[in-house]
Amino acid sequence: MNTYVPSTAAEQQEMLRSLGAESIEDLLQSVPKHLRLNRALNLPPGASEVELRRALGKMAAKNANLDEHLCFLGAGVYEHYIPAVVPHLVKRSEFYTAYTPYQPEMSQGMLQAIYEFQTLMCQLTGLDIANASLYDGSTAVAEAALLAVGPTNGRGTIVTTRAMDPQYRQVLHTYAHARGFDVQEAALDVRTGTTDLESLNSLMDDDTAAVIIQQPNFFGALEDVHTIEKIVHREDALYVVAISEPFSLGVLEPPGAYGADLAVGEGMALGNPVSYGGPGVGFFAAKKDYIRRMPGRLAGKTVDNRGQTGYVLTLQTREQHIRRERATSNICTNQALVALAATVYLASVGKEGFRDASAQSLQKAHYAQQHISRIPGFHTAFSGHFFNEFAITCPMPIYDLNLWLAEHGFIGGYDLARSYPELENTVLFCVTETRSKDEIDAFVSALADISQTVGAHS
Amino acid sequence: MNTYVPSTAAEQQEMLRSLGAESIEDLLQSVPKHLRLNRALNLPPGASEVELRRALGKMAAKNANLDEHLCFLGAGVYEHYIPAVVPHLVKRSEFYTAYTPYQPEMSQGMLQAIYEFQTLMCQLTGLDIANASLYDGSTAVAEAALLAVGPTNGRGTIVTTRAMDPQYRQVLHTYAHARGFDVQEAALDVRTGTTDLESLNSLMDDDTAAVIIQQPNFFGALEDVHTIEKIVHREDALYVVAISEPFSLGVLEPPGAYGADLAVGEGMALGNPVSYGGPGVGFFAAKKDYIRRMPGRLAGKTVDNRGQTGYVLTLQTREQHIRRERATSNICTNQALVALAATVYLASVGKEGFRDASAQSLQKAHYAQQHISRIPGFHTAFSGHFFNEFAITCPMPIYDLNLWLAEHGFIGGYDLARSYPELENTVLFCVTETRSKDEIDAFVSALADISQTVGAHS
Amino acid sequence: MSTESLIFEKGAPGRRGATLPALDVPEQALDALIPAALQRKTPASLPEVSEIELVRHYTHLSQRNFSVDTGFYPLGSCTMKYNPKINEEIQALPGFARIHPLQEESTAQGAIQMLYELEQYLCEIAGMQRFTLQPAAGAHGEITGLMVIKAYHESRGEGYRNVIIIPDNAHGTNPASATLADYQIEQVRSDARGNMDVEALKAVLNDHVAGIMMTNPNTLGVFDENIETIARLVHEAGGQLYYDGANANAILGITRPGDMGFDVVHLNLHKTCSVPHGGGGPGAGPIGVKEHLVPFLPGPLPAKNENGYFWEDVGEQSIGRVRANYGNFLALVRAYTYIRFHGPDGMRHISDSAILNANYIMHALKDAYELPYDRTCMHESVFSANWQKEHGIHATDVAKRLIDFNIHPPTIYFPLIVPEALMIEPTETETKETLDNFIAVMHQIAEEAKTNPNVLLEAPHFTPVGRLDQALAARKPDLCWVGA
Amino acid sequence: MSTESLIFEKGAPGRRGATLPALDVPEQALDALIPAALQRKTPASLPEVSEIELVRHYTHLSQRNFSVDTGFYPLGSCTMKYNPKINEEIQALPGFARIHPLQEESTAQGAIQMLYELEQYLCEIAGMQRFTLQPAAGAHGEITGLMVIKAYHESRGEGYRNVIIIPDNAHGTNPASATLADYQIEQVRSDARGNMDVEALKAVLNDHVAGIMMTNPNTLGVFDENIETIARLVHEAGGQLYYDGANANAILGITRPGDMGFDVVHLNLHKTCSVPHGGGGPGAGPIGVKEHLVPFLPGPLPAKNENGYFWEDVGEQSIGRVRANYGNFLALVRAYTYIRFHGPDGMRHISDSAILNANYIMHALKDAYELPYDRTCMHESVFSANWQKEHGIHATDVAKRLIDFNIHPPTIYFPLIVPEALMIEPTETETKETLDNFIAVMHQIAEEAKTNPNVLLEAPHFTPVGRLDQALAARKPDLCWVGA
Ligand SMILES: Cc1ncc(COP(=O)(O)O)c(C=O)c1O
Ligand SMILES: Cc1ncc(COP(=O)(O)O)c(C=O)c1O
Repeated sequence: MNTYVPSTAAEQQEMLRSLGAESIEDLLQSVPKHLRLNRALNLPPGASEVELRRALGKMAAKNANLDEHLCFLGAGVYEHYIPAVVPHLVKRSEFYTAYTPYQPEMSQGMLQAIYEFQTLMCQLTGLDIANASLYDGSTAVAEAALLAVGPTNGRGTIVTTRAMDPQYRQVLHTYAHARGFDVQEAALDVRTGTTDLESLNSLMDDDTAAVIIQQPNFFGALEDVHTIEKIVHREDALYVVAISEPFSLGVLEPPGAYGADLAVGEGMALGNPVSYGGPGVGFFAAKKDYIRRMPGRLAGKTVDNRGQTGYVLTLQTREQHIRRERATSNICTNQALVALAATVYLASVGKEGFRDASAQSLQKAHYAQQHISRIPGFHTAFSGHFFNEFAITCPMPIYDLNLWLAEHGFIGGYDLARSYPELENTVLFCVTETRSKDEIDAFVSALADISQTVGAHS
Repeated sequence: MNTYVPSTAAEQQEMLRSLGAESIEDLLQSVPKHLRLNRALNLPPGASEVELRRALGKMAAKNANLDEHLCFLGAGVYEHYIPAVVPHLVKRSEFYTAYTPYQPEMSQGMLQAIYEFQTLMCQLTGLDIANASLYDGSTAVAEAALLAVGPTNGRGTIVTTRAMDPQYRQVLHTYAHARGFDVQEAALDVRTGTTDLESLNSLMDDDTAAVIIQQPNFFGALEDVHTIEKIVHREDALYVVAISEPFSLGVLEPPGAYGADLAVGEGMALGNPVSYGGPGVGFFAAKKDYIRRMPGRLAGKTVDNRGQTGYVLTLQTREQHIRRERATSNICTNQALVALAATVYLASVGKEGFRDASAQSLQKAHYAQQHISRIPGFHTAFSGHFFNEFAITCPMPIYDLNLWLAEHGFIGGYDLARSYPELENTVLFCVTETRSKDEIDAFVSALADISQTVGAHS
Repeated sequence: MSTESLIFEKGAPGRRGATLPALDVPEQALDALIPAALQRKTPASLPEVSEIELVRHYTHLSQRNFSVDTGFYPLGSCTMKYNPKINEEIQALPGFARIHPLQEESTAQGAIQMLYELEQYLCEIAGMQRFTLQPAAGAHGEITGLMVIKAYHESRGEGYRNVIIIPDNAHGTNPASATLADYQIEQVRSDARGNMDVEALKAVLNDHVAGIMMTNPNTLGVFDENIETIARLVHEAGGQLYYDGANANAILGITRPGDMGFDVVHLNLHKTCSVPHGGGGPGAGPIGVKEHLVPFLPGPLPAKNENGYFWEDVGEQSIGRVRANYGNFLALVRAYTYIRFHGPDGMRHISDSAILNANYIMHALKDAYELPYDRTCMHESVFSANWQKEHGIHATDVAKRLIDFNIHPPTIYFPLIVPEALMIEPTETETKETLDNFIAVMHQIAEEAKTNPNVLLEAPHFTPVGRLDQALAARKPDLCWVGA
Repeated sequence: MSTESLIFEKGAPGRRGATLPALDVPEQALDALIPAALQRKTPASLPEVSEIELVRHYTHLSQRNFSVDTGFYPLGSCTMKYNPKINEEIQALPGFARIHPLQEESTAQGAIQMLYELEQYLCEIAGMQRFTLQPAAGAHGEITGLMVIKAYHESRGEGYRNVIIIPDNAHGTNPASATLADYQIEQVRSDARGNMDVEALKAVLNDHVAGIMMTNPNTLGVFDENIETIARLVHEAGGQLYYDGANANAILGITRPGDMGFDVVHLNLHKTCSVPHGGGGPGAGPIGVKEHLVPFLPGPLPAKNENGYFWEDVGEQSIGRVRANYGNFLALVRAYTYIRFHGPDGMRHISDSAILNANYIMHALKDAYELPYDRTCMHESVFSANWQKEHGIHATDVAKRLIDFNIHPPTIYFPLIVPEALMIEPTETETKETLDNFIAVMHQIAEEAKTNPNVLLEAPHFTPVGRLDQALAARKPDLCWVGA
């Protein structure tokens, strides 16, 4: 039997004897017999490490991974360069085998790292305060909505936009239905790939608790965040900016600078592998007015009984374990280790390096977009400015395109028709700083090849 | 410029100023100008991590690795199962970024681990003492010879055997020539694949400082260590047993039990990857009489000024930094981290697990040998007992066989003709506990296929 | 080692760690790509440190953090078991860590297969029909489960059901989740044996009840012997039963929530299935449901047909997604590896051993600490520091003193119904020596409480910082470094 | 945390960590496979511990070990620079870590290519014709180099040359290696500037001289300004010049041993090229030679032709192998990665910065400690604790006190010609703040030596163990645990 139980059968017998029991069965008296399983679980037989490596190695090998395939897919999950030092530090088991730092004296390491993460999120977003993490970008959006419709407010509608990540919107709707608030979506301007501001304007009224937009939006396009700010605040609504690509903050104005009240989003791309979409890390930053309405853990600086600086989890009266049904959120376990990776990542590349990665993503995406849009049959779908993602209409269904690309060593783009039926044969490509010019050129010429094939057939 | 130098140009200027210097050049006055390079080194331009991963990833991919190829090759370097916990612990950077533990108070971790390694080597070999490590198995053999011909003795000949690893013998000859002692090799009994004992006997005389045999020998075959013991000690020579496959010690009698004075060898297979043959770890165990003639570092237990147990490097008067030209060896840097991996490995599998791994290697090698020798054209080359390696004569040159096997996903065996011209078309296969029955069966049927092809052609 | 400055206080202008290759495409003017009004004016004031500074900083922080790998962590309700290193190795394979959630299904067959099989295993373990793997943690599972229950009632025209019943020993996430799903809470007291008081339950059952949330074993560490009655009563009242699986480490292969009568269950894979807690996360809190609730699960769900594995959309009745993509995938890989490692016998042995270890400790400490519910426990036991109070000692002081012995304190002040609670969960992965040492230390502390209470009140003594001023932290919140 | 028992003292009979799958081939009786006389009678009494015990044990041991990643390590002559993590990542690739040295060359093209290129880089750096990568460390390089020199003389009928000249400041491995190669040693003194005394050298030069072993910069940290004269004199006497590359971190891109006149050179890649020291090893000590010595190198050497890379056998004159296979391959992968990372400018910047840091410290400590050779230093400087002696303080006391400040002491009592030596090598990878802190601490210690010598004599104060009884360890050697 494979087990991590150290005690041997003999030791367990000895322990049982000390309890006056003969067998484990004696300890299970309070579990009614007929509720017992009374058979072995129907699971595959145990497998040793050697067997697991074989079996799971094979399973892993069935997936096309980004070491062996060049990725041009983003759509909410972004491949960026991870310095070797990041996993080295994050894998220190004092971090990953610890619980939430409930006993601060023996958990200063994690507490300080959380405080650093909070600070970094403030620096990136230009806001005053940030929490220790939420589950992911989509639930961070939902938590922002919950804050907005919370008790102090009385307003019951959240306005968002079709230009926001479809998955984020789905989650928002799920939470809205349960909590009992309304969500309305502004239309998409299919010319620019940005939110139709007239539509947005028309949805605003005195029940609008918050407006949630995404910058860059799902199409990679840049919203007119200044005009939107005016629209939102004119109605005294909360201005919430969602960010799924944190690298955009290297070159784009931070939400705090253009009047956002909350900035929430997904920080996975900072030092974490794409890992089939999880674990990521939701971040939640706000103006300091919202400090007592924040969801999730907050690490704060304080002093100890010897006058030394130290860190603790603070403002816990917001939280479920103290406030219970009146808590600001139900979150308990969060995504601390992913936040730690983001912290180490940002400290590793630093001020210059982060800006550089951001600028290189921008440049390379534009280089790729310009070359792809010159291929016969491939056209830029939207006229708006963009960061590192762009939509292209193609001469064929995207599913077919992607399968062909996969055979040639590429992970293609996101098929926009999956979420926007009106955008047929339109693909969303992403190019980050990880792609070299040679790789982009190879991708462009692969697309050119397929363009010829399709041309020949039609 | 890529660099791990933290100081910026501005900081370096400031430091120079504090020295009254204007540039680094001012600090280089004692290096004669015409001895200067006065040009940039002719090396490839610097490459960032991203580029290194790309370039070195490609280089690594050109090698057929043992994740993707099933290995049936040993011949001194053995693939064994490495529990995940071993690299996890050995990669803790407090271990690998430390120097030799010169300051024991701040290096108790490594010192204790060395003491544990020494103990484990004693337990495996059945001898009294062991050192902290030597470079590899071959140099451990050379050091054993150096001990034997050392000043206290006056004898000047080492007798070994053609059945010992050819590379070990080459190294022994190299050292022997430099130090000025003689090496003689007993003949091989080509029937059994073991040392010809008559030949060995005939080489013994009162100049014989030591006899060095290998168990199992290079062919995987088992020497008659008891008879050899009598031959050696009858002449008052040192009985040295070399071991390149430490897993043999799980089922084979330990050298200490059959009268060996020294047991030396290669411990790489314990918890370390095959890694193109290095780094390995030489081990050196001895009867306690030889304690002051041991080469290399020794960790010893002692007490501190508070009465607590602690560990130090001891008996340093044997060593080069104290005894200089009269040291027992010139070794300074050794293979500490590899020894640590061996320590963690042995502690991980433990008493039962090590015996199990050893026994499974034995069983699987015999299963493979029995099936391979039934294939038409394939014959067992030697009649001797063996541990987990065996020689097979094949119906074709081994080079061709191996290339064919490589194309079919196997790393074939060692071409014995490379070292023993008389053993044409003879291959040395190795099977360890890492090979499953299915894998062995697949290998056997691949050999059967080739046997048919060759049969068809001939 | 007693202070470590912030990463922001280290380094110097212009220093940096990792760098990128130079831009290799023709550079275009920033203004040509992004309107000036949308550009960042000044770079974020991120740290400027070299790699060696970075490494020393976070290595030092790690050394200032207690963890399972450095010592005993009997934190009740948290199941701080050993986190196997093979799980870490497997989840790091490029075929798992380096795949994109939106790449075509045909290029992710191994991933979908794994999740498909994991779902089956969890169904078998919990006695449920189907699971969604989306929830990122227990609390996330709770809100998801409550949404499912709500959708179910609505589908039957019973959307008016607006009450969730919660025992008085429930974890804080239970009521918080109920609020999130817009439910009112009815609290039901426990009886003297630590079971739910069935009469009290009856008193709150009516047709406004949407359901009940329970753990079993409950947070007192005991198995609720009335569970069948409770299930019958709640079902008769038209309610659904939600199982908070935080304590599932006690029941593997012994009994199943489904067989007890629960309709929805979440499992904290970061507890039961050894996913490392990560200093606070990520975890995984998948929820399983009985057949009648399957239509309401969030989608997509992993499925299989003759062409292979694929993501199947769920129907109209689904509550919708509760997060982007498929869950905390790498956490799920670890859980899958863990279950495959153990197999049926190994899984059962986990719970048997966890129960044995908990009872061993409980039995040995009874004479030194008050045990409010004195019955055989399951995987944890709840003591009280009540007896110590007369010496001016509280649960927190016992906790802080344990730190001096390199032992993480038990969970304290929870469950709320036990004053001065000390909730001790040793888990199955601890040795008898470790348990014996803990018992000895706890006895010593009980003794010290009488003879030398100051040594408790001043504890911990050997940590880099002493007791911290929580009040100050809350009164003048400093959550973000703004410069020296 | 003050004691950690041995792994042998942990666990219990029957416990175990990692296990294998059950044997899947038909089991045969042991006696049928191995004669009874050759069988092991009782299993080796290896530890019996569970995985959690194992992990805690070695994690605790790691916490009891100072390292570059945890603090400043100015250990002279050891070049304790930062060990980049990318090197660790690259060497762990299965294409490097999981390849067999004896697999056919066509299946190891990447490995041979890398070693081929690394050899070229090292030749360029050292100004040599060819390198062998076999030696596992510096001392291994030394004996290999001396064998090459010996074979060279023998090839010219000058096998009678039996003397190796060694400066009085040489590292212990130099004379020890010379003995191993059956040479006699002639020691030559240093002059007042720390250079080799040329007159003294002349006095020992004759036709029995096989060669001379030198470091340059030497172990006093200064560049020997007479090197050209020395090279000329030794060559005129028919001797060969061996360069001990332990100090090569001072010369990268500045000057080359080959250009100084050396015939053989070893490089300690674990010093100069950031291969981690591993708590004592493994390192890599490849040696390079000038053209006339190439025929004597051990083989095989990496080579390239139209079919790709291959291992080329060397000729009859070769000294033969000095180890099995091709060297400490994974250490070589790290060194290769390191050189590729830096490129020409980066390599030069290493030495410039190492020299600057060393001089910065030297300059700042001159007033507090005696500096026997007061000249601009290269990458390290050698002080003496002579001034402290009048207070009863020795170099060792200064060293032990540094430990209290989480700083690894300098190398002490070496080189032998400096009494109470303190040999300080900061390396290029330390920040100015770290150097300034070290300087401040060293000043404080110099002050304490006068005012409060006991605090030095009793140091270290905060380590898990205090000063250890070396004499006892040597008098009653306990090298192996034999049971409780
Ligand atoms: C009984 C109980 N329920 C629910 C939870 C919440 O689980 P999570 O932290 O995974 O959100 C916990 C966590 O401690 C718990 O102990
Ligand atoms: C000057 C000098 N020479 C030689 C050596 C020996 O090198 P290694 O330890 O690599 O054998 C050293 C090591 O400290 C040294 O400092």
